[in-house]
Formats: sequence, structure tokens, C-alpha cells
Amino acid sequence: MKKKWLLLSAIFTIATVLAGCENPLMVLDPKGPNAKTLSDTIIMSIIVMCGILFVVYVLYAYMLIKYRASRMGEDYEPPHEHGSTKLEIIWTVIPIIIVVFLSVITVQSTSKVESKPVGYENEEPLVIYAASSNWKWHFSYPEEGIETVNYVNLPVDRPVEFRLYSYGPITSFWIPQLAGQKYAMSAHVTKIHMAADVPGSYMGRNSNFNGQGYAQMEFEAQAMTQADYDEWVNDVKTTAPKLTDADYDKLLETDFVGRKSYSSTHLEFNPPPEGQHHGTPNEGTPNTEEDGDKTAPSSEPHTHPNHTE
Amino acid sequence: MESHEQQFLILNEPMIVGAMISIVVGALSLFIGITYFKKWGYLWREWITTVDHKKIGVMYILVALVMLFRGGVDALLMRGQTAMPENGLLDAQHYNEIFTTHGVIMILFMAMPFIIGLMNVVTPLQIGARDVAFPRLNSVSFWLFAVGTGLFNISFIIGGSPDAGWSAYFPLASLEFSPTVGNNYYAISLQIAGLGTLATGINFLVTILKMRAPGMTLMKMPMFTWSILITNVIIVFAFPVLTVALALMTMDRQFGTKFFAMQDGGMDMLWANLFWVWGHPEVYIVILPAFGIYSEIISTFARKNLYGYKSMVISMVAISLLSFVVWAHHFYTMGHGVMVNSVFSITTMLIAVPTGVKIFNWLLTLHKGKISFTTPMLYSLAFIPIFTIGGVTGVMLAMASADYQYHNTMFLVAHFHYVLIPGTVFAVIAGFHFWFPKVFGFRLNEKLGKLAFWFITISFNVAFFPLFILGLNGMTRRMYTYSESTGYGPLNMLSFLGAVGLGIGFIILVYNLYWSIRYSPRDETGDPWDARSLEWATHGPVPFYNFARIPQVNDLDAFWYAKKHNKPLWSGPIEKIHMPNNSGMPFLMSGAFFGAGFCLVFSWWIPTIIFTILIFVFMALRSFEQDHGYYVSVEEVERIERELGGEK
Amino acid sequence: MKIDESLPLEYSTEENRLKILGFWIFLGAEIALFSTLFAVYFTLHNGHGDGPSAEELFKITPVMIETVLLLTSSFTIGLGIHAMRLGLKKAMMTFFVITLVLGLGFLGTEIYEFVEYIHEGATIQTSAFTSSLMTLLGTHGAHVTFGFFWGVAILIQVAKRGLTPETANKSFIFSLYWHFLDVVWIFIFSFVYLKGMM
Amino acid sequence: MMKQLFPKQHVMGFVFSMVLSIVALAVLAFDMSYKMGMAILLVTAIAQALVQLLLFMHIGESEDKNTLYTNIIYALFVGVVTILGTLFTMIWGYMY
Ligand code: HEA
Ligand code: HEA
Ligand code: CUA
Ligand SMILES: [Cu+2]
Repeated sequence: MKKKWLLLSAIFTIATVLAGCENPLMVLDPKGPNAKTLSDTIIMSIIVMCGILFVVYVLYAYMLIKYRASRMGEDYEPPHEHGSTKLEIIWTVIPIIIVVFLSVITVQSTSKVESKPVGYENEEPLVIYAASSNWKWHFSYPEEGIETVNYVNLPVDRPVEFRLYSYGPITSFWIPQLAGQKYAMSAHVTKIHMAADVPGSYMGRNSNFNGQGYAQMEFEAQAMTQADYDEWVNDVKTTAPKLTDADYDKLLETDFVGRKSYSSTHLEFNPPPEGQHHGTPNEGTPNTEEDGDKTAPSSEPHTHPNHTE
Repeated sequence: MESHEQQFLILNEPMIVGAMISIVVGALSLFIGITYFKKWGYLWREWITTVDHKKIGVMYILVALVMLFRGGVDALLMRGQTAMPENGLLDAQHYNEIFTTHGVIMILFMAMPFIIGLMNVVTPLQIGARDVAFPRLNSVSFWLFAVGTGLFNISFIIGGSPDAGWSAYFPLASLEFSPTVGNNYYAISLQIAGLGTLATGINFLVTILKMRAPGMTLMKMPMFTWSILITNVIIVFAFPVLTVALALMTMDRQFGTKFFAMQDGGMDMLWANLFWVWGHPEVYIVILPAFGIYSEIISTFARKNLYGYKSMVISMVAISLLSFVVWAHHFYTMGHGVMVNSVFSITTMLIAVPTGVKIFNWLLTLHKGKISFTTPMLYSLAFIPIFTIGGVTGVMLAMASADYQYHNTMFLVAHFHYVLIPGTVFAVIAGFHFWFPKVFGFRLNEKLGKLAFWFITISFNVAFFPLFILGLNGMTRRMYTYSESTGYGPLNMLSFLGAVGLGIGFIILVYNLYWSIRYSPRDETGDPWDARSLEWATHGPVPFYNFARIPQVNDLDAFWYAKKHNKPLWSGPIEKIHMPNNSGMPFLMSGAFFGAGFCLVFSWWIPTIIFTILIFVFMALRSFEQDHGYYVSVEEVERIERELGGEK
Repeated sequence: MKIDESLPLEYSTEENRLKILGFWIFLGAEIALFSTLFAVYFTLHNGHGDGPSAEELFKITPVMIETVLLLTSSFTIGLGIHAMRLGLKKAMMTFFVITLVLGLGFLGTEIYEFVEYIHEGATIQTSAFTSSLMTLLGTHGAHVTFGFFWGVAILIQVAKRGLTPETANKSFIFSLYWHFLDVVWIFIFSFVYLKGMM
Repeated sequence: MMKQLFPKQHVMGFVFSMVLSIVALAVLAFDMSYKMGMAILLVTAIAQALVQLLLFMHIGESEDKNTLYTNIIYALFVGVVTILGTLFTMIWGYMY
């Protein structure tokens, strides 16, 4: 059973490496508060699990070494044991305690990452709409009035709120080093909160399988200082073309495009399905045809705290 | 990346043409061989029309083994493709088809039938019954399953395989985004096989509840039978959900309904919801029988009764109830609020408690035991530490917030292979080795068995442990390729080597089957392992009526007790035995199902309707049929018993 | 075959008892099936898109007719089984025939209702609401239709073979099925129609 | 003869089921809150189901009655979980 010990020590080495420095794993190398919360949660849970594995492995090794037939002697006859209420209660109660502990952590960390990042509670977030269409990402900045395809720039030290939806299959928007993923769907808008602490270029991608071009459906998320960011916005505004309805339709139809920048957004002529809920008539759903697009989303008060404020 | 146009025979893909040719050649040589050796009559009489639970079980296992290889070849291709960055073995479309068929086949056409096969062979024997409650229905179940399997597999060469993942999420699986017939195959073949499974569920529930040998109260049932009882409860209540989900899928794709549509009020998320309402219980359907198998094997080879029998039963009941209230953990990232995610996180993690109880009970069964390391025992022992890794990583996934980072990554892929393979696959292999002599009267070779075991166990960890790390490094699942700069290359290569090792292990396993059939010494006792429960009390191979006289049970581990205390299990004279007649109807009716399913896939309405009517005609014929079975005379029973080496 | 005289015919053999238990378990599965259909309907019933909504579509009269017909048929089949236990073959067959006729009446009304819906522009393809509504109703209706033919087959067998353990067992199981369909209908009546018109 | 063919239990059951259906109609006849209406429908529907199950289907008559009760209760558990759980995840979960 040497193998088991090898495995065990492997796990411990891995756990240390995971948390370590040299070439850290992406998920455990957070660059913003929300990703940090998740990374801490994960490392904590790995430690708990290693503890559980340790207990099981020690017991296991003990039984296998001590009670192998070759050691027990020809005429050893194992006893008849029904069980032990005491022991059984112990190994019911201790796991329950562990589960309670993990549950508390889960609820806390989930609510934490589902709201504005810690430390930024009072700041107005930068809102960016991220829409997926086979097999691209469209990013609209309503505040700045610009739009990009397959890359997104954001300022550091400012909360960012991504509002997600999809023109077609369900996709999942994921920038591992900044926040956990969330689905983008066609009928309504979902939301991710994040903030970047450190300037840098981060991998972003669709992580929910959506057909042939899925593997290539990556984008770059670049966090930059406010000054760099402002400069870039200005640059786009002055040099990039406007995005017209027709351009946009063409863009949606094309399977793959490189990076693009525009000095207007599609939000005006092809509004996102905000305030929508499944069940309400479907004007405003991204997939509806031309005339449907022109009507504003239904103005009923939306009951979707997750979607828009 | 050209997309496949709708076409009937796939002729522009060398790999598929190759497969097509080899299938045709294989089928032809099988046909010629059977004709040459004049075996058609034998096949028809002894296998196709059989209602004997043991033979039906053997057929299930045979199909499952073939499917293990089909799914395994898919797996090797996937691992081969991702072994290196920017590899060109498969293109995106192929990769997508292959992971879809791999997932579907492994779960529904390999794990499920393997388990149902073992359950067919063993359960009636373990409870001292002559057959299942509804032998004819049992045959229907098998043939529906076989037809479903066949239908799913021909998608590869006729019309195109499904390519939207085994979970077939809408809108990706809708007609708009998956225009080939692949997902029609998915919906219809699973539907047909699922009907068979549902019937099995009912059949075995009644069998276990009503046909136990006198004296065998519920709390004196062997643990495997208990696990089958609970599993079938889950089957009976979970499969209707799949039935509905698949029907809605078929209607959306073929009748233009709007259930999961992106317009007209449809809701794409609802498919995911329904799929997992079934899908989560499904994973427990494949793990609980495994727990049962391990319980039998561990107690047999530790030469000790199972520790904490009662808490084992209670924990399985708890798992079965909990299994229905956790499904949303498969889509924490769908954007519903903290409330929903928290509730489902907690229910999910709770399953760790009863599972832990079982793990510790097994460990304590070993305590003070006398452990002999036979092949089935090796698999059972390897299960404990490896499955625990899978289980605790499951608990990590269950934490909603953390799952935002694991979801759809290789970490998840590693989790479920870590539970499915050491859980289910090791269990069915262990059960296969364990009960093989019961059915065929000789053991598989131990040396080869152990060699295969070490190959499989070590390679398994080499193949799947790296995926945990890749997942944490941001590698998502279902990605046919990745760029060099990601740095995923080396670990994927390692994983590929592991997969090859697994392949070699399985080849040794099959070689062992071949070797043992030819050379293994025959065993006359019917109890080669010195085991504990009733199935070992009768002859091996088992006569078609199972027991000449129905045993009288007074204890848990009745056979063991009888052996140790020299108490006979039966008394009184042999009586004539009532047995059911064979019937070709299940086979023929399933043929009609195949016809209807195949035509429905291609939306050929008229033939579909004709075949459907044919199905109802068979049902009507069955209703009017009068078949009271037949009796085996006392003399005949006595003769058979003598030939098998003395009365049991 | 061992026949236990102390029990009603339909329970009198071991095989019969197995079949009755098996059928009850099947009904358990049916509960899961219809629950799923209800879950789908409740989730989608507001999703009428540009098509008619529940308030616009539902009319109370045909629904009441259907309800009365089906409830009565459930009553008559109960009487049929009661007569069967008394060994009254004729009475039993009469009640079964009445049951099946009432079932036909139900189906006729339901078909009329569907035709009305289609006239109002609500086909199964119109919206998620109509898809889920018609699938739920259709599944129930298909069960009734199947039940009708099944009942006919059983009647023929009773007429030809008399009341044997076999035919009695089939009749009894059929009655369970029929009552079950009634229960499902009650839930459709309450939570689809009445709730929809509320 | 008539008495024999129309046993009291069945006649009562039939009358109950008719009455319960009419009571359920109250939700249309009177103006009431959604909650009140749902409560009435739930009560009448469950009572109707019980009438069928107990009076007509004789669930308690056989040696397997405990199995039958367990079976139905388990089925209802799964059914209710499916319905409420689906609404919880698909509708209510988005509205807190
Ligand atoms: C045999 C199959 C099987 C089994 C048994 C399990 C068991 C478990 N699974 Fe797994 N799971 C799958 C098959 C299985 N799973 C599959 C196929 C998928 C993916 C499908 C897809 O997307 O394609 C999946 C996906 C999956 C997800 C979804 C992740 C995602 O999509 O993002 C989650 C999340 O909660 C999860 C959790 C669990 C948990 C908590 C258990 C628990 O039952 C594990 C319990 C066991 C233990 C915990 C170990 C022993 C216990 C102790 C030693 C006691 C002490 C322990 C503690 C207190 C923690 N599983
Ligand atoms: C019981 C279920 C089961 C089993 C046993 C397996 C077994 C294996 N699976 Fe399975 N897998 C799933 C269930 C299962 N899988 C599911 C449900 C999915 C999700 C699908 C989806 O995303 O939709 C999945 C997805 C999945 C992926 C993810 C693909 C992706 O997301 O990109 C991968 C990748 O490596 C993989 C690999 C393997 C391997 C290497 C094995 C090995 O254990 C296989 C071992 C068997 C053999 C190797 C065959 C035997 C021998 C031969 C064929 C002879 C030839 C061999 C040689 C010459 C060497 N599987
Ligand atoms: Cu789903 Cu809003
Ligand atoms: Cu699950």
C-alpha cells in the first residue's frame, strides 16, 4: 500500500504548491477581492478535505497492515460484531459538524461574491454589458458609449459590474483571476461583480460549451490604471467607427472575428433583455427580429434584483 | 471547421467510414459464423426468447462490456487529442460528438446495464427466489435497453452523432443550433432504454418485497439486495422525470413546441433543471449498487459480518431521499440568488454524512478481520481511498461560491471520474470477478486479474489526478484544443499516458476472460470463495430453477450461519417447480420499438405510426395470451440435482 | 397455481398479488411523471408570448362537463369492481361499459375543447404556455384513450372467459388505473383550470 | 339488489367528490385573495384524491398496505419536491 502513501504525500505537496508562489495556478492566484474570497474559500476547503483524507487513510492503512490474512494465523476466526452505537454516532456527528462549518463558510462567501467587492461598497460601479454570440464576446460600455469585441479593458481599483446575456446557447463568462463565472442566457440578464487590484492582462473565456467554436472563445481582460483607461476610452471614441445596426447584425452572423472597437454601442438599437423575466412577452429578447428589437424593453417594474438595479 | 450537413450515411469521414466497414464486416462474419455452426436455433431458444433472470443478466453484462470498449475508445481519442496543444487528431465537431457519446454511453449504456446485469444475476439468488416477479417483463426490459443501445450507436454512421454534451443543454441542443438528427437519436434512444429501466425498477421492487425466502425479513436481507431495493426506488421515481424531459426535447425539436425555446415564453434553463432533477439521482443509481457489491465482497474476504448493518441501511435510505433534493448544484452559476444556492449547497453537503458512515463501517468491517487479497477484494479495497478523494472533491464542488471557479472545468471532470470509476466501474469489475464462478462454474485467473487491477488502479490516478490541477489552472472541459501558452500541455500528456495504461488494463481484463474460459479449472462446490449469502448455497453454474427447494432463512448471512453451525438450509421433500415459458414476443416488440424509434429520428411519420401501431398490437396480443407457465416434475429436478453433484 | 379461496378472486393467486403491487408501484412512477408535467406547466404558464393567456383561453362549461363525466366514471368502475367481488358478471360488465362510455364522452369533450383552442389561435406551437398546457392535457387524454382500448380488451376477455383469477385481476388493475386518471384530472381541474380562471 | 350493487361507501364517495368539485368552484364564484383561493383548491383537491385512494382504490385492503402507503408517500415527496423545487430554482429564486 505504498502507493496510497505516495498519493497522500502528493496531495500535501500539491496543496502547498497550490498556495505557493512560483507558478501559481490561475484560480489560486487572484487579482481582485472577489476572486480572493473564492481562492481563500478553496484553500480552506482543501485543507479540511486533506484532514478528512488523512483520518480515512490512517485508519485504512492500519486495518490493511494489521489484519491481513497472512499475519493472522491459520485458525484465527474473526469475531462477529454487530457494530457500535457509540462509534457510529461519532462518525455521524463529526461530519455533521464539518458540514455545518462548511455551510456557514459557503453562505458567507457566496453572499460576499454576489455583491459589490469588499472595500468598494460606496463606489459607483463601472457597468459593462457582455453579450455572447457564436463565438464571440461583445462588450458595451454604456457610460462611455463605446463597444469592443473579444477584449475588455477595465480600470483597476474600481468596482465593475458585468451584465451578461447571450444571443443563442448558454455561455458562461469567466475571468478566473478576477471573479467566478456566471451563465449568460438569452432571456434575461445576469450579473457579476468584480474589481481588479493589480494592472495586468487576464485570461477570460466562455466556459460553458456552446458548439464548434467553443475552444477558441477566449478574450483578454486587461486591467489598467485609471489614466491608461481614460486614454484608451478617448482613443476609441475618436478613432473607432460607429457601430450601426447593420454592422452589428453582420457581426452577430460571423462565426469568428478578431478584436474590434466601436465608438457607439448596440444597446440603443438592440437592447439587452433587462427587466425581463421568463414568461413576460418577449420583446427585447436579443434574438427577436428587427422590429421586436426596436421596441423598448417592457417597462414593468422588474423583480429581478440579480439583473438590474 | 466545416459543419456536417444533414446526411444519411456519413461518407466523408475516413474514421466513420472505417468504423462502418468494420461494423459491417463484423456483423457479416458473426452472421456467417452463426449460420455455419447452425447456432440460430440455439440462440433463439436459449437466449433471445429467454426469461431466465441469469441469462438476461449475462446478456446485459455482455452489452455493457462492449459499451465499455466503445466508450473507452471515445475516451482514448479525447485524451489523445488533448495530449498536446494544438493537436490535430480530431476536429472540433468530432471532439464534440465523442465526448457526448462517451458520457451517454458510459453512464447509460455501460454503468447502468452492468449494474442491472449483476442485479439480475444475483438478486433473485440472494433472496432465495426462483426468478423475478415478472420474468416476461424482464425480458422486455432487456430488449428495450438493447434496442436503445443499438439505436444510439448507429447514430455514429447513419445521420450523425449527438454533439451537445451528455447533458444536452438547450438552446444548444435545439433544432436551430444542432440541426443534425444527432439529438433526435439522443432523445429517442434514451427514451426507449429508459422505459426498459423503469420496468426493471418496478420488477425488482416487487421481487425483493414479495419473493424473499421464508424467514428473510427486510433486516435479514444481504446488503447488496438492500442496495438494489433502494436503487430501484430511485429508478422508479427518477426515470419518469427523464421520460418527460426527453419527450419535451423531442417535441421541441420535431413538433415545434416552445418549452425550451428562446422566444414565445420558452425557458432554456428549464431543460437543465429537468435534466438534473433526473441526473443527480441517476449518479446515485449507479453508486448505491456499487456500495452493495463492496459490502458483500469486503465482508466475505475479511471473513467477518458487515459492521453496522443497520446504519448501512439507514444511510442508504438517507442517500436516496437526499438524492432528490440536491440537483441545482449542477447549475449554481445560473444566476439565481444566494438563497437558492445556499439551500442546495447545504443539502448537497449533507450527503457526505451518510456516505461517510458507510466508509467508516467498511473500515471497521476490516478491523479484526482476516483479509485475503483476492482480485475482487483488491478492487473493493482500492475503492475506499480513491473514492474518498472523489467524494471530498464533490463536497468542495458543493460549496456554491467555490463552484463558481470549478464549474465546467477539468476539476469537475476529475471529480466525477474519481467517483464513477473507483465507485461504479471498480464495483462492477469486482462483482464480475466475484460472481463469475456462480454463473459459469469457474473462476477467472487470479494472477491476470491482479495484473489488470494494478494497471487499472495506478493508471487511473495517473490519468485523472492531473485534471484536478488543470482545472484549478483554468482549463475548462469540452475544449477540443488549447494553445501552447496556456501551459496545459505536460499534465495533459501525463493524463493521456494514464488513459493508455487504463486501456492496457482493460485489455488484460478481457484477455483474462478468454484465458480463463479456456484453461481455468472448473469448480464443483458452488461456493469457491467460502462466502456468506444464499446465492452461494446452490450449485454453480446455477440450475435454471435456482433452488431445488426454497431455503428457510433464520439469520443474516444465512448460508454462512448454516455452514458454521451445520444447520441445513432446507428441509422437506422436493416438490414440482413452476417455471415461466420462454417467449419471442419481447424481442419482436422491441424490434417494433426500434423501427418506430429509427423512423421517428428521421421524422418519417408514416412508418413511425405503423411501427407504433405494431407495438400496440403486440401489447394486445399479450393481453389476450394465456400462458400459465409449466411445471418441472420432481423426477426431473432430482435428476438434474444428481447430475450437478448431489442435492443442495 | 395455488388459489387462495379466502381472498377476492383478483388477489387469489401469488401472481395476482405480485401484479397488483407492481401496478401500484407503477402508479407511483406515474405520480412522478405527472408531477413533472405540472412542474413544467407551472413554470411556463405565464410564458404565453404573443399568444392567448390562460384567462383568455379557458371556459368553464366544457371543463365542468369533463369533470362530471370523469368523476362519474370513476364511481361506476368502482361499482363494477364491487359487483365483480360479488361474482355478478353481468352487472360488472354493465358498469364497465358505462365507465367506458363516460370515458368516451370525456374524450369527446376534450377534443372539442382542443378544437376550440386551435380556433382561438392556440396550437401546441404557439407559446410555451400552450405547449405545456396541451402536453399536460394531452398526456392525460392519451392515458384515457389507452385506458379505453385496454378496458375494451378486458371486457372481451371477461365475456369470453368469465370471471377467473386472471380476468378479475386485470379488471381490478384496470380500475386502479382509471381511478388514478381521475385523481390526475382533479389536479388539472383545480390547478390548471380553476387557478387559471381565478 | 340495488342496495347490493350500490354500496354505501361508494355512493358516499361519489357524493363527496361531486360536492368537493362544487366547493372548488367557489374560487371562481367569489372574489377572494390568491392565497385563499389556492388554499381552497389545495384542500379540495387533496380531499378528492383521498376519496379516490381510500374509498375507491381500497389502498388499505391488502397485506401490502404498508408498502403501498410508503410508495405513495415517496412518490408524493418526489412530486412535491420536483414541483416546488423547480419553481424555487426557476422562478422564485430570481425574485428572492
Ligand atoms: C457515481 C457518481 C457520483 C457520485 C457518487 C457523486 C457524489 C457527489 N458529488 Fe458529484 N457528480 C457526478 C457523479 C457523482 N457525484 C457527475 C457525473 C457530475 C458531473 C456531471 C456533468 O456535469 O457532466 C457530478 C457533478 C457534481 C457537482 C456539480 C459541479 C458543477 O457542475 O459545477 C457537484 C456539486 O455540488 C457534485 C457534488 C457531489 C457530492 C457532494 C457528492 C457526495 O455524494 C460525495 C460524498 C462522499 C464523501 C464526502 C466521501 C466520504 C465521506 C467521509 C469520509 C465523511 C466525512 C466527509 C465530510 C464531512 C466532507 N458533483
Ligand atoms: C461511468 C462513466 C464513465 C467512465 C467509466 C469514464 C471513463 C473514462 N473517461 Fe469519461 N466521462 C464521463 C463518464 C465516464 N467516463 C462523463 C459522464 C463525461 C462527460 C461527458 C460530457 O462532457 O458530456 C465524461 C467526460 C470525459 C472527458 C472530458 C472531455 C472534455 O470535457 O473535454 C474525458 C477526458 O479525458 C474523459 C476521459 C475518460 C477516460 C480516459 C476514461 C477511462 O476510464 C476509459 C477506460 C477504458 C478504455 C481505455 C477502454 C478499454 C480498452 C480498449 C478500448 C482497447 C484499446 C486500448 C489501447 C490500445 C490502449 N471522460
Ligand atoms: Cu431566469 Cu430571469
Ligand atoms: Cu449531482
